[in-house]
Amino acid sequence: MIWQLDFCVLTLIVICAFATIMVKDLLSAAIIFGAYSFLMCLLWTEMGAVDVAFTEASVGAGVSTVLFFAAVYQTTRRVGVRKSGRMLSKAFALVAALLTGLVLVIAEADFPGFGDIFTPASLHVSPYYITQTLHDTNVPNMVTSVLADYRGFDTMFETAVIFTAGLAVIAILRRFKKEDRCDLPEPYVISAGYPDTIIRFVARQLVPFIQLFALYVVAHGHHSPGGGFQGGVILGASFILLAISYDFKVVLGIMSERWNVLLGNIGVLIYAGIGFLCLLLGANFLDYSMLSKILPATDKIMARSHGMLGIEIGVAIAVMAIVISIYLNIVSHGKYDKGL
Amino acid sequence: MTIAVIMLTLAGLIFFFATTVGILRFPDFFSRMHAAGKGDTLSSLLMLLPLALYNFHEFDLANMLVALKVLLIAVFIFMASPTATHAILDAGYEAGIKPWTKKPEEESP
Amino acid sequence: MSIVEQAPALLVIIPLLSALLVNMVGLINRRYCFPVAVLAILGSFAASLITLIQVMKTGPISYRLGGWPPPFGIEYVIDHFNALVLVTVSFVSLLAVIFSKESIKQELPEKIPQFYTLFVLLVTGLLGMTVTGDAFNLYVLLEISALTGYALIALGDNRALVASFNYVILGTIGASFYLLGVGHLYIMTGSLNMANLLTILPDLYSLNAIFIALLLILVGTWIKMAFFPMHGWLPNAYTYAPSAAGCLVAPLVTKVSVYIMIRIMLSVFSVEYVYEVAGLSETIVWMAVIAIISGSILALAQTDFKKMLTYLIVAEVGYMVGGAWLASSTGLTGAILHIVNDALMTLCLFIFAGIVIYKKGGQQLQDLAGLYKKMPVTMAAFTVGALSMIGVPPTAGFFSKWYLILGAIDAGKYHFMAALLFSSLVNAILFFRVIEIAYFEPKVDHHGGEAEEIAIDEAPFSMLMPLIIVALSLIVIGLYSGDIVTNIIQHSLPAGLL
Amino acid sequence: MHALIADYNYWIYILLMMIGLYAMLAKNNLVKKVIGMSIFQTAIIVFYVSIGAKEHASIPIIAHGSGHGAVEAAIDVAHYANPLPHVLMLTAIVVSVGTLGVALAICLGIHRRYNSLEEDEIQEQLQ
Amino acid sequence: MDSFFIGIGVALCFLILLTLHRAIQGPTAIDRIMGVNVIGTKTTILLVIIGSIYHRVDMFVDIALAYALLNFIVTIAASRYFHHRKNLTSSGYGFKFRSEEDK
Repeated sequence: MIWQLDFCVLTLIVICAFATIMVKDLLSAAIIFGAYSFLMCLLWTEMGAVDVAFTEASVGAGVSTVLFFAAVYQTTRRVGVRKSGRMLSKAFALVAALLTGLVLVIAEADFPGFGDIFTPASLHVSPYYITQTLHDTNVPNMVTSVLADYRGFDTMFETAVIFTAGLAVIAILRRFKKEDRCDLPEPYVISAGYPDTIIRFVARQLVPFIQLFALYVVAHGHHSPGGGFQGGVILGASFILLAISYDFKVVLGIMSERWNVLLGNIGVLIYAGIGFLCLLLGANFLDYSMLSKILPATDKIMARSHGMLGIEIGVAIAVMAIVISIYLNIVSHGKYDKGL
Repeated sequence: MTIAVIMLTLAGLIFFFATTVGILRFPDFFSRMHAAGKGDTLSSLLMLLPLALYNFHEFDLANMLVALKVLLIAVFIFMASPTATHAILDAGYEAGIKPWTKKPEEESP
Repeated sequence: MSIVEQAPALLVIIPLLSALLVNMVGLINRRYCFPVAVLAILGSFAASLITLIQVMKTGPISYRLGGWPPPFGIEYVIDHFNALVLVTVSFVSLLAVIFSKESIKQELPEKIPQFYTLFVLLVTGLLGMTVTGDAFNLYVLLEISALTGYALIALGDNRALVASFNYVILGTIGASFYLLGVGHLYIMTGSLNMANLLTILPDLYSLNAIFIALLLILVGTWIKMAFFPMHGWLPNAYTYAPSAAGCLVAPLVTKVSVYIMIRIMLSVFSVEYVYEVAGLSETIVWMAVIAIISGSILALAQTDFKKMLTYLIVAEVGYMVGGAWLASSTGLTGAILHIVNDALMTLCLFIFAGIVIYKKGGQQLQDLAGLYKKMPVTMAAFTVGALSMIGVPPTAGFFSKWYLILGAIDAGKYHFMAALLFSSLVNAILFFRVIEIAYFEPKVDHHGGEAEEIAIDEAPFSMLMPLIIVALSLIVIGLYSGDIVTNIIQHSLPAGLL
Repeated sequence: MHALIADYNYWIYILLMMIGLYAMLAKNNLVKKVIGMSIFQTAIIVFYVSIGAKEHASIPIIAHGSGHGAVEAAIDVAHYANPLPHVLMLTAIVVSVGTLGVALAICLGIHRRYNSLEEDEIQEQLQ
Repeated sequence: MDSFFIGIGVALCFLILLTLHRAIQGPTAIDRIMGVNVIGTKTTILLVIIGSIYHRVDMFVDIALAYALLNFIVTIAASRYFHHRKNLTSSGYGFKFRSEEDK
C-alpha cells in the first residue's frame, strides 16, 4: 500500500459517494457512480489488491455503470421529492446510519492498525497460502489459487450467483408474448437514433482486439491478475459495445437468446462438472489432483493447475453469457427489440 | 534516461494540468470538450512514454513486452479518446447545446 | 468412494447440477422441467436421509471440499442438528415442488423453466447454508438463496414487485451486516472456519469488537428471518408471491435463518459467551416477547388469509429466537424442534392457501366460505395444520411449544411463557374464525339463496397429495417427538448448557 | 503524520457505510436506493481489502515463480499482501453485481406497472 | 525515483479532484460524462504509475488496458443515451437543482 495515494483516493471516494447520493438526476448519479467505481479500482490497486482492482475495473466501469445507463434509459431521469413524511424517513435513516456508525467506531478501536504486518489476519491462515501456493498448485498468483482451488467451492457458488442473477433478470423482465398482463402504455416513445459511422468504425476495429485481450486475461490468470471472471466480463463488454455502436440485432445475430442461456448453463456446468468428475474419480468434490488420472502427462500438482484453468474457462463462458443477457434484458425492457 | 523520464512525465503533468484548467474554466460545453479531448490524449501519451521508457531500463524480453504493452495502452487511448470525444460532442450537439458567444444575453449553459 | 462418504457433497451438488439441467431441458420442452426438478430434490432428500442416518450412527461428519484441511479449505460439518434441518428442508421442498406443478401452470405458464431453475437453486442455497462449516461460504449461499427468493417473489402479481424490491433492499442490508460481522471476526482472528473460530475466540472474549461482531451477525440474521422490528419486508413479499413460490420460501427461508443464528451462537461463539459474557439474553427474550405479541395482534387485524399467515410467521420467529436465547437446554430443544415443526405447519397452511387460490382465485377470508362441503379432504388437512399451529396435543405444534414453555419456566422467564400462551390463544381465535367461516358460513350462490347441493370439488391430486402428506407428518412427528428429542436434538445441544 | 492516518481506511469505510445505509433507507427514488446499496456493498469491500493490506508488501503474486517445482527456497510472508480477503471480495463484488442486476430489473418492472420510480407515488397507487 | 512517482501520483489525484468538481458540478449531464471520461484517462495513467511504484508494472498493465477499454464503452453508452433521448437541459442543472420531468 502507498499511504499517500491511499489518503488522496479515499478522500476523493467520499466526495464521489456524497455527490452520487445528493445529485437530483438519475443519469448524473449514474455517471458520478461510474467515477466512484473508477476511484474504487484505483484504491484496490494502490492497496495491492490487483485482482480485486481488475474485477472492479471490469465490473464497475464495464457493467454496473452501463447497466445503470440502460435502466435510466428505460425508465426516467427524474428524481422526485417525497411529498409527506419526508423529515420522518430522513430522521429514521439518519438515526439508523449514525447508530451503525457508532457501533462500528467502537469496534474499530480494537482493530489492529492499517497495514500492520503482525495482525491475526496475516499470521493465522494466509501465510499458508502465501508459502504453499507454488508448492501445492504451481500457480504463482495466490489469489487465483485460493479462489479456484483452496476455496474453489465458494467460487462455484459465486458463478452460480451470477447465473441465478441472469436467470432472475430473465424471469422478471423477459416478455415472451407480444401483449402482456400489464395494460399500461409504454412509458416512452423512443426516437430511433441513427447510425454513427465513426463510432461504428472504431468499434469494429476494437471488438476483435477486446475479445483477444479477454481470452488472454482468462488464459493468463495463473500468472498475472485476471482470470475467468474478469475475462468473461470483458468478453461480455465487447458484445455490449457491439450492441451500443451497431444494433441490437447484430448481437442477437451472433448469439441468439437461446444460445446465450445455454452458454450460461454450460459455463456453470463446466465448473460443477469438473468438480463432479473429481468426485467420480474417487477424490472429494473439486479435488483437482485426481484429474491427473485422466490427463496425460500430469502429476497431481499440475493437475490442480489444469483443473483451475478448466474452471476459469467455465466461469468466463458463464459470466460472458450472463452479462450479455442481463444487459440485453434491461436495455430492451425484456422485449429484445432495440436498445441504446 | 532518468532525466528524460522525469522531463517527459513533468511535461505530461503540465499538459494534464492545462487540460484540467480548461475543463474547469472554459465557458461552455464545446470549448471544454475541446480542452478535454485534445489535452487528455496528448498528455496521456506524454505520461505513458516515460513509463514505458522507465520499464525498459534493462534490455530483456520481459521488460520489452511490458514496455510494448504500455505503448499499446497509448495506442489504444489514441484510438478511443478521439472517438469518445466525438461521441460526447455529437451527443451534446444532438441534445441541443448552443455554443457560447460573447453576447451576454445569449449566455447558455 | 462410497455414496455414504460423498453424501454431504452430493446433497448440494445434485440440486445445483439439476438446476442447470432443468434450464437446459426447458429450452427443449418445458414439460420436462417438472420431473427433473422433482428428481433433483428427491435425490438430495435421499442424500440428506443417508447423512442423517450416518450421523446418528457415527456422530458428526466432516467433509473437506477440494481435499484441503479445514482452516485452509472449506469444510462441511454435519452434526445431529444440521442433519435434522437438512432432512426438513429437503422434505419440505420436495412437497412444495410437487405442489407447484398445477399451480405454476395456472399462474406463470410462460416462465416454467425459469421458475423451476430458480426453485431448485433456492433449495441448493438453503441446503448449502445448512451444511456448511465455513462462515464466508455461508454468505455466498445466503446470497444465492436471497437472489432466487427475490426473483421468485417478483414473479407474482404487480404488488409483488414492490414487495420484492423492499426485500432486495432489506435483504441486502441483512446479508451485508452478516458479512461485516464475519469481517470483524476475521480481522480479530484471521480465520473463517467455524470450528477454528470456536477455538480461537475464547481469548478475545473481553474485546468490544467480538461483541460487535456477534451483534452484527445477529442483526443480519434477524433481518433475514424477519424478527419483529425488522419484519417489514416479509408480509407483503410472502403474500403476493406466486403460491408455489410462497410454499417454498415461507416455510424455509426464515427457518434456515433461525438455524444460522443458532449455529453461529453455538458453533462460532460458545454457550458461555452468548449467554453469559455478552449479556444479551434478557434483552433478546424481551424482544421475542414483543415480536410474538405484535405478530399475533397484527395477524388478528388481517382480512387476507395469506397475509394473516405471514404475520403468524413473524410471531413464530419470535418463538424460536426467544427459545434459543432462554439460556436453558429445554428452551433450545424447543427452538430446534420448532424449526422442524414450524416449517411443516407453515407448509401445510401455505399449500392450503395455494389450493384455495387455485380453486377460488382469491385469498380473502371470505373466499373460504363453504369450503368444508366442497373440499373435505383439503379442509381436514388444513384443520390438522391449524390445530398444530394452536398447539393442540396430538399434533407436532404442541410438543415444541411445550418444550418452549418448560424452557421458559426453567430459565425463569415468565413473560416469555405468558407471550407463548397469549399467542396460542390468538392462534385459536384466528383459526376457529377461519374454520367457522369455512364450515358454517353458507356459500352465497349467484342465484341468491343457499346452494342446496355442493358437489365435492377437490384440487388436483398433485396438489392434494403434498397437503395430506404434510398433515400426516405433523401428526406422526407429534407422536414421535419424544424420540426425535432424545435421539437427535439431545446430541446436538452443547455440553455447557443446563 | 503516518500514525494520524493509520486507521484512515477504517474511518472511511464506516463513513461510506453510513452514506450507503442512509441512501437505502431515506431516498425516495428506487434507483437511488440501488445506488446506495452499491455504495454500502463497496464499503464492506473497502473494509475487507484494508484487512489484507500490509505495509511495504507487494501484490499477492509470487515474482519469478515460473516452472514446475522451481519453488523459491524462502518466500517471505511479510513480502506479500494477504490474498484471502482479496479472494473473498472478488466473490462479494460478483454478488453485488448480481444483486444490482436483479434490483434494476425489479425497478424496471415497477416502472412499467406504476410509471414511477418514486416510493411514495407507488404507495399511493397501491392504496 | 519511487518518491518522484508518488509525487506525480498525488498530483494526478489533485487533478482528478479538480476534474471531479466539473463532473459533480455539471452543469449538464454531458459535462459530467466528459469529466468522468477525463477522470478515466487519468486513472489509467495512475494505474501504470502505481505499477511502477510497486516495481511490478507487468502485473498492472493488463488492468490499465482493460480499464481504458471499458472507460471507452461507458463513454459511448452514456453519449448514446442522448441520441435517443434529447432531454439534456431539463435536468442536470447545478449541484442542488430543481427536479424536472424529462420529456
